[in-house]
Amino acid sequence: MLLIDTLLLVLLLWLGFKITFTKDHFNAIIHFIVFGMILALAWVRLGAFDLALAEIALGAGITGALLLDTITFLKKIGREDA
Amino acid sequence: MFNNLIPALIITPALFAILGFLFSKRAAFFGIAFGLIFFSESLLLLYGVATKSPWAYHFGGWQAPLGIAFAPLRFGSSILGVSAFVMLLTFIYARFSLQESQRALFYPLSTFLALGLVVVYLSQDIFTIYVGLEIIGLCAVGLSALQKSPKALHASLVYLFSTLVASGFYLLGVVIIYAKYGLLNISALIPVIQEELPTLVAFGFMVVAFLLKTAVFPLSFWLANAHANAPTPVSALLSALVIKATFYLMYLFAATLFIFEYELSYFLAFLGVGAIFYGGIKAYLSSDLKLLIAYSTISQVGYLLLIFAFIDEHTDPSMAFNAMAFALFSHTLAKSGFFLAAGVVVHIAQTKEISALQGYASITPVSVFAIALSAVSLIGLPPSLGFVSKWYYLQSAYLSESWFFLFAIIGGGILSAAYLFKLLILFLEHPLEEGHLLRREKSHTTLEWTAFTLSFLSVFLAFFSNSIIAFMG
Amino acid sequence: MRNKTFHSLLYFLAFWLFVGLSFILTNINTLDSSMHTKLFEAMPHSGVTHEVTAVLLNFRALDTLLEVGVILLSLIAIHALEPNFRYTPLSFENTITNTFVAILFPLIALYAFYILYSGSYQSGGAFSASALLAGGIIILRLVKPRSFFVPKELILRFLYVSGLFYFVCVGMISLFFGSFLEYRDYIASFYIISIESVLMLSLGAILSAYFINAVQRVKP
Amino acid sequence: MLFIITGVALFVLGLLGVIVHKEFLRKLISLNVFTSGIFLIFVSTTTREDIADPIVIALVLTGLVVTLGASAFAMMLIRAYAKESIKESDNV
Repeated sequence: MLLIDTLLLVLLLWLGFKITFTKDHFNAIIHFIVFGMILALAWVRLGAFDLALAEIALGAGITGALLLDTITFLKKIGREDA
Repeated sequence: MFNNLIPALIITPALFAILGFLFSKRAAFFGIAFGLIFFSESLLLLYGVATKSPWAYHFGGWQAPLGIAFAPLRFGSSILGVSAFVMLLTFIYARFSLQESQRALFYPLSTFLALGLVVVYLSQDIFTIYVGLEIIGLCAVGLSALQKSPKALHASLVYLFSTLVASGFYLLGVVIIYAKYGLLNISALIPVIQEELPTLVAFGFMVVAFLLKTAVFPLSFWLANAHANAPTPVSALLSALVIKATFYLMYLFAATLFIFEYELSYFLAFLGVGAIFYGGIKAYLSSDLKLLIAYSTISQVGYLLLIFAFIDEHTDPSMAFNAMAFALFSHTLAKSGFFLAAGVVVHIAQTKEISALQGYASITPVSVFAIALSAVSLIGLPPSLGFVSKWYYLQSAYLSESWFFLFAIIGGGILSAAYLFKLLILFLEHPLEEGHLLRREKSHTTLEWTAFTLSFLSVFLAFFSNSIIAFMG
Repeated sequence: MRNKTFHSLLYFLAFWLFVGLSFILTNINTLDSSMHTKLFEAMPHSGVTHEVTAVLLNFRALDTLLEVGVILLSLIAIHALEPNFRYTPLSFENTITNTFVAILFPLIALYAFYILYSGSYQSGGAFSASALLAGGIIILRLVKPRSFFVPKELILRFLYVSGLFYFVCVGMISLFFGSFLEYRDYIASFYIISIESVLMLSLGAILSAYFINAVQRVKP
Repeated sequence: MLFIITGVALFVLGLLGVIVHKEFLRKLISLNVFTSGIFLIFVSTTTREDIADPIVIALVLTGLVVTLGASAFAMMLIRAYAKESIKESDNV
């Protein structure tokens, strides 16, 4: 169990680093979506199944879709730096 | 009967926001109707607070540690009453000053703002306060984004991120307190809370959150642009009501929950002094009328924070409390009146440049008179609410022999006199000719008189200062 | 250059914030939570058997009401931005995805209802269900953007506000019998299920409107 | 305990991201990491014997939904800002 926890948390931290320090915006968004899913697994490990469901659906799903749509829009009008 | 006032104060904003959003063509009607009902409800609440012994309302009938309790305190409900009054007048003003498309969303958003204010001023539950803060923050940013220039939108984005980070800090404070004590209710926390490292860290995070949201000097970078670029009634709401809510929370937590460290409280007071001078100098240097008013807000927030210099047991705390309360009321009324009157001048002149506003006293005498009355209260000349506040501050500074703060208060007054008189002299000299009168519209009379009412009250209420002090206990 | 020193100072501060905060938080010794014991005492009167749902919709229902308010409020604030950003939206339209969605969407909707009703005895509830529903609508919108059916603006607005409106109405009805949002035992499970159903529909509409409004906005 | 440290790390990383990045979209993503860190701290500091506190779960659920509303609004504000600044640079 400790092994799974450690793996999960190291993965979370690595994703957090990637999200913060990567140069490419699109890359950051993809990492953020994966981050949401791994976080949902962490909620499962903590026994918070409601949160896992909500995190997958709201955090990764809707926020991720909105972020992708926003970056598409910004790329289309050429204002990625906004 | 008074017991059901608290759910009524929640129901009314929620219902009217829904109505205003649904029937957007009649948004102004629902907004003004809401303003009237809300104001009368908050007056009833004030009456109830004054006549009844303190009571708590338990939502869902679940007692405090588990359920959510609201308790009207004297100070909180009186700020709520003043806020409701300012809101009513601003709603009337907005009916005549905003375009129809802006009105359709101004009223639902500011009605939600009223909901957030009710939660913050009455709630006893620190997590509910978090949700209330989020409501207030989102409403404020949404309102300031009603003006769609790149500058205004950029300012609202900076504002949004500041307020969201501040909410996160506040939430972290709540998290640490819950992890330590397993409680969320303020009155349940008071007996168990102890001076320990985690608690102090939690308080630190909360204080930073409040400082950021109240725009106290080093963290006030977001305020000036956001307030100056918003539509006029929005600026009035933002600077009169929104920042007061978080200041009230800071005072409430300091007075009830926080275990007080004198060093920390002096630190806050020094920040206040910094704010007074930074805001004053920036206001003096700015060439944009609305920016000047916004910087003057930063400066006036400093006076609110001065209370933390006099909160220890060496001085009479009630005197400093009166000073702070009057500073708050005077700023709420004077600043909203100032913004609304300046809005009329800017609308007629079609420019915000101060140098272009020479001689406008002959065209909008009532607005300029309103600005002058506001200036009297902001500088602290007698007889005005601002004077009462400064008088109490000076007394407590003198009695506790803290000469630094004494000079800071006097110097701040001189500084605000400098920039406000500069403005007033400009308005009064070289009267413009009659030709400019053509730009006046019929609706401007209503606008002017709503602004005048607010500014006038900020001076006139000083004659009732004794009864206000008696009410606050 | 100044920027660089600022950044290194920032990283330095962040590191010590991390160290200090983790030290404090890992050494926290909790007092017994009286909220926790009160919760289990009150559970039999809550009308549901799942504790989280009981807290959300009965013990601390006001928080949930305000939170629904926040969701509606952010939709209104989005309207204030006049979001008709006209551009070719993301779409993945082809025969395979079309067929896939024709099967998938009813399943998603069905699953959302299952999640909703299972919320009273296990994990689940209105928020997850509404997010699922909204996800379904968003997928539908991504795959079939042209055949996408949008009702009239006024009807949509009724749908958006229905969640908060119903919640407030329940509160007002309960005022006649006790406090705001007071319901116990038998009647509670009825109220909770009905509030959750209305919330699911209206929140689902709002969440998908976040996505769809940005692309196509129907004039009233 | 490991979860707490991860939560704090995410909190600090997100805060750094919000301050360092100039682009508002990146600020927003970092803000979401920041709040996720706070929620992770919230749940993990109150978990006893592998059972999470139901009150905390309810509160965090509320927080999640509030954050979603705020970030949806933030994204639309970013789009509006990008659109308006393009318009202005076209006019100049």
